[in-house]
Amino acid sequence: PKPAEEPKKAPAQELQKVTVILDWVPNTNHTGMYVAKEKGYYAEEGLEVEIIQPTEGGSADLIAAGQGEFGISYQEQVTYARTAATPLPIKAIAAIIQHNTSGFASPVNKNIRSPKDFEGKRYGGWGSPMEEAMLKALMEKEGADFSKLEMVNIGASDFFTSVEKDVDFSWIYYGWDGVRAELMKFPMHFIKLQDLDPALDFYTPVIIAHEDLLNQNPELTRKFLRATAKGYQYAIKNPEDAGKDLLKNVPELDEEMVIASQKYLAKEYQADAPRWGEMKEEIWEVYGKWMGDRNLLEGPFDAKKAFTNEFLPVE
Amino acid sequence: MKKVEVIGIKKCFGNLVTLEDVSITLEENQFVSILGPSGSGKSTLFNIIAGLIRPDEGTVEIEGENVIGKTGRVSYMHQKDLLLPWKTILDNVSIPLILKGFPKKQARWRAGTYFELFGLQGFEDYYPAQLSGGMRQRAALLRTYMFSNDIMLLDEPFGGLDAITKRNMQHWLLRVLENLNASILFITHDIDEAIFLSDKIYVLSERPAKVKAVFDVNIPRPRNIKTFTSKTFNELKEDILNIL
Amino acid sequence: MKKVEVIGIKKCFGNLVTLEDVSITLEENQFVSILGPSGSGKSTLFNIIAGLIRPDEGTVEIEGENVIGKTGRVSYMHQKDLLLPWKTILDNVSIPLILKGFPKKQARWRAGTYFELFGLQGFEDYYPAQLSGGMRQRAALLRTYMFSNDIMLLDEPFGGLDAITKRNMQHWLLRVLENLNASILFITHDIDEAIFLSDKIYVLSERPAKVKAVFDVNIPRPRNIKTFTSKTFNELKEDILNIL
Amino acid sequence: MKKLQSIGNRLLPIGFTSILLAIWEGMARKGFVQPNLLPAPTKIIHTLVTNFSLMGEHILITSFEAVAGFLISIAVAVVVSVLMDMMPMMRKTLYPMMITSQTVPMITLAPLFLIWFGYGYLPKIIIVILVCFFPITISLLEGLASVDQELLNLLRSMGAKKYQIYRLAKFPAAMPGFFSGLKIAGTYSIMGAVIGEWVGGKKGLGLYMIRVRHSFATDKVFAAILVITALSLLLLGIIRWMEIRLVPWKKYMFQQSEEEYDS
Amino acid sequence: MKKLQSIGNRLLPIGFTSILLAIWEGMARKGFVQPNLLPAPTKIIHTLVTNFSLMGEHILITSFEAVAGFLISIAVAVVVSVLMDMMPMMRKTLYPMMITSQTVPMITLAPLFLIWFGYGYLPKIIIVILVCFFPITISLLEGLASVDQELLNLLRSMGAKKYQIYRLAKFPAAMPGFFSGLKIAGTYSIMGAVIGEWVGGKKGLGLYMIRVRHSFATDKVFAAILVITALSLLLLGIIRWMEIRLVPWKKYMFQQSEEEYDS
Ligand SMILES: Nc1ncnc2c1ncn2[C@@H]1O[C@H](COP(=O)(O)OP(=O)(O)OP(=O)(O)O)[C@@H](O)[C@H]1O
Ligand SMILES: Nc1ncnc2c1ncn2[C@@H]1O[C@H](COP(=O)(O)OP(=O)(O)OP(=O)(O)O)[C@@H](O)[C@H]1O
Ligand SMILES: [Mg+2]
Ligand SMILES: [Mg+2]
Repeated sequence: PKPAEEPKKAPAQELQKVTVILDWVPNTNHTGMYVAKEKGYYAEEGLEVEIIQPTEGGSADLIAAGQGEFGISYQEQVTYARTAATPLPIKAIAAIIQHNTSGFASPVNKNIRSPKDFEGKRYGGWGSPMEEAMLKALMEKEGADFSKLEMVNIGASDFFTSVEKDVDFSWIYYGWDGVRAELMKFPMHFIKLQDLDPALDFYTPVIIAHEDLLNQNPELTRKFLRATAKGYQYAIKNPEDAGKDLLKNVPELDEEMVIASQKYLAKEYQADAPRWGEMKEEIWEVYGKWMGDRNLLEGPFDAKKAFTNEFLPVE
Repeated sequence: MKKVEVIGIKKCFGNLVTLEDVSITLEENQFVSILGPSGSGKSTLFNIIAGLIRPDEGTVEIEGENVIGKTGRVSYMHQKDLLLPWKTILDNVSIPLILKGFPKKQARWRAGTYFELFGLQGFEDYYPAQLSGGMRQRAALLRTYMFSNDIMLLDEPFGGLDAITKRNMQHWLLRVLENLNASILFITHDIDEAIFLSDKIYVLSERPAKVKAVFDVNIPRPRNIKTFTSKTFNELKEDILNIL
Repeated sequence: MKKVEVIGIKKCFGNLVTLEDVSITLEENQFVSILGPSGSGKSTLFNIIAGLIRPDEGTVEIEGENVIGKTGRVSYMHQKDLLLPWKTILDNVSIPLILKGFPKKQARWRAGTYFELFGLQGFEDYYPAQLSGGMRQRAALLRTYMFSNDIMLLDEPFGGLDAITKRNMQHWLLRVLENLNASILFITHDIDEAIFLSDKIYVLSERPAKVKAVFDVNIPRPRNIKTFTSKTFNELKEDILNIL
Repeated sequence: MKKLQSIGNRLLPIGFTSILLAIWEGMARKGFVQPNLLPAPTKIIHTLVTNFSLMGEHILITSFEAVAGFLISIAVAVVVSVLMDMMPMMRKTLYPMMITSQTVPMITLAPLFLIWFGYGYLPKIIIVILVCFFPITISLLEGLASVDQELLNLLRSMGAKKYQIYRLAKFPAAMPGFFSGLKIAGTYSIMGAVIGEWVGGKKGLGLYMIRVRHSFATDKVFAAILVITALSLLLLGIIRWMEIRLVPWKKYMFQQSEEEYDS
Repeated sequence: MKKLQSIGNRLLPIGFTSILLAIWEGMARKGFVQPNLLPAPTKIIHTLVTNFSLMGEHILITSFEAVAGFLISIAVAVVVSVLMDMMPMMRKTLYPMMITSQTVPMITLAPLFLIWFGYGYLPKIIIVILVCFFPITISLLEGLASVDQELLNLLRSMGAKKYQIYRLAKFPAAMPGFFSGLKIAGTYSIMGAVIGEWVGGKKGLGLYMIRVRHSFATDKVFAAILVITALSLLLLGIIRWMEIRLVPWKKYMFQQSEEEYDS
């Protein structure tokens, strides 16, 4: 579907079809959208939203190819995409979670409390060049020897499985794996990224859209974000009920986990921001520079063009 | 009129010269036998006439038309039975009729009527692997007969048959020929058989095969069991044995 | 001493009774032929003696030992040539020697010395598909000969051969036998051949096959080309033709 | 006698499998394997039963994709291999392309598939076709070429047209090979659909598995695997049943056929 | 004459492929396909050349895994199929298990593989084996069973022992089937190793692809695919070469063989 080119004068009763491509499996990061769908917020805006679970590796190239109107991505991915040899014309339009809740987790018995302890350990990652730079930077900052860290790719395995064998620590979202560990009473050390370096408090995940769509059909984007924001607001206030809306759409998920995660994320979605979804240029700037400094980017990065708050609803 | 005219055929396989300047003529309604040592190239000659192999030299004409490399003009019974292992005997034998466009049921019915004559009654639904060697050969002969072209090439059709069955088939073949208007080229190793059935006998030499001798068989038809003891028969037999 | 003793064999394929109460005896150093209509069950009988098929009733004893279902005791030349398509003629013929434990080179050398005798010289490195029907049969016979067991079952070994080659092979076989101390069971459709070679001839009836008659051939050995014209020969031939 | 033996024949594999399952169950119960890695068989069955209604729709969709892809593969394979068999030029042109198409790891093309064919059934069916088409075509091609040249000559000399030669000789001769290709393809087809769903979409066992894995519900992952295996075996059973129907002469030609059909 | 024709025969597929590539190149240059989805062929080649040294180690590792897995598969397949051919009980027990093992989508078992076999070469080789073993075994099994029963009887009657029957008759008769199985397996082997690397590890083309994809370097992804394809075709070429050596009688038995060997 390419409704970007479709006439805007669609009659009120006829809903406009909109496709949202997730970054990965539907989870509590996406709850706001499922709430908006279930509670009819999208319908009120004249939208019929279809949520698609994509292949591993995110939605940036799919959105760039016009396969859907909106996608879920990460600040890091947007930065890569916009600086690739052939840049992808995508832009972040809302931050789903205000602060970076990700970090390095390890079983307690590995005794990993700071990047200094990474020395001589094995890290299980997913194969992004950024991981290497990140670990290198963190370890060097604390005077540890990066060459003594072994990095392996754990592909589709999750944290709990991979630490069973040779892996010592890995990079997780606290809102999902961390909550899981709490539920399992799994003794775990967690090093939150934002605590290590303010530059690493980047936005993850974010909602993205194609630049053409933003230019040609700003109204659609506004409508979509208005309903989505309403959904997240609801999720912030009623975590349990919001979790049920997610489960209604994705019954395969574990209910206990979803509710627990929802309760954790209720504080995190908006956090200290004036409104849900708002992003600061400074964060884009700083992290972009951080990546650039480490030779991760092929081209120059313009933070101003990578994101926008202009489509977010004004209170 | 000349049905089949083979002129100056030469055929080599690699360095092996198999046929060297072989010429043979089959007139309309004639029965012509070919005798020759094993491995001399008789089957190869048939393959050339049937259009399955191209000779290195020479021409083959059927009713005046050059047929080198052209198939479908003659009924050909191979030395190997070449029955399709995945079809029952009845279905195997019906193939020529089906290829001629008969509906399957009718083809099977028509072919079925000959089973008794060929001593195959009761074996219609057997697969070739379930038959004895002689029975397979009879089935292959029946299949060739069902193709019923006016020119037939028969490569040792009675090779694996016992004396009685063979005698019966020979007599039947003679009778059939009287009504059928067919011209037949016939390979055999049995001199009696060749004389009994033929109007003319070609004797091939050892490899590389040439026509060593041609005998006209001047025994009047219809022939019968007495033919075997006739004087002409025995004289001819002696002549041929001497040549061989 | 009795080399092979077949007693009261019965064999059915489904509802088809093929052999019914067949008994046959082969003494040491004897040559015994079996004549019978096509499809009567001669090959089946050989399969039973060779241990490849189990009879429904009856026993087979070789030198007094029950050999039903036991293979490897006799040399067996099948009616089909059964040459391995993936081996050259020389390699095919060497198989029995290799199975006996000869080193490959020696096996090939030994087998190779017989190629001239069998009229196969020059074809050592051909694949079976490249040979004529008669040549394949000779190769199969040579292979059986290489197995050189004291008991041989030969199923129409000279079926596809021309008169001359056949005659040569027959004479050769006789000569070989004199030196070889072999006992032979022999299936043929050629009455002359049966008389010329045998000490005893069994005639089987139509399916279901029983032993219809047994003839002792009292022609002194060594036999030669004159044997064919001897009185005893022709009388015996007449008798057999009458029975058939 | 025959029947009894055949029952005996069945007992062994069943017994063997049972023993393996029992060992697994025992290990799981004693805690040698962690339930979040490899749940006990009984647990998997239990999960399967309780979750079956939830899985129902996913199962239907995956089966549909697999069967559709499989059937299309057969049709395409038959056409392509006949063309390749008839025309050497075709063979020379298509063969390298076919092989090349198989060497590309499909997962790497996933985004392209999404973009070209959308999020619906199409990309999944295409992946099933890509997976199944190759073994069927290769086996069929080999089978078509395996007919005795003299047999073909005979038919040709009887004036058989090309299509008749195929019907009478080449197809029947190719049947055993064709079916062994079908068995390979059939085995892979459900898996192909599942991998296809990995590419993205809304429903199907592949998505189901990713989701339940994300909630760390290993028992549900294994229940889905169980379903996939059962579906594949069902498909194979059908193929086998058809083989017995369509290749009745096999048992007269080759050894061991009887036993194999029993199993 | 023969030679000339054979050159002509080669021209067609090359020509056809060239045309396809030219169309692709043209489309890419005109901007019909986005370079981040499907880069132009020349771009891919260029990337391949400039990045080759970087890819070298990955290529070696993937090739090693694939070839090791492939060779082990052959060994295992030969042993297993002979056992299954000799012992009906074996067949009845192993056949269902073999099939079952194939129906399980490997990616879903990835975590288990990692835990059982670590992050080294082993899990990749095992995945290659799982991928290759099945087609080889199935084809070999079918081939071993396809020998004329009478031929076996003949050998048996000459006192051939089991192993001699296999050497003289069963193996040669199974060769054509075996090689068609090898071709299928060979085609999949490199891909199997790549998928294995996807599952986890440190080096190899699979990881290389994941990494470059993360930085949206589609041209590098395609360069890697090109390498995978080239490696697979190389392996297939070797298999084919061996087939001509090991099955010399094929061309006397079957039609078309001559042409096929030309190609
Ligand atoms: N495809 C082939 N390749 C090589 N040589 C061949 C081929 N076909 C036949 N020959 C050779 O040609 C010669 C004649 O063979 P052919 O089958 O015509 O003999 P024949 O006279 O029919 O013998 P028979 O009476 O034994 O059937 C033989 O020496 C054979 O080896
Ligand atoms: N596997 C089988 N299944 C069913 N019937 C069979 C099988 N093998 C042989 N027969 C039948 O048994 C009978 C005898 O066959 P056999 O081959 O023994 O005959 P034969 O005397 O050798 O004939 P020929 O002289 O033609 O070779 C035939 O009617 C045949 O159809
Ligand atoms: Mg011949
Ligand atoms: Mg017989």
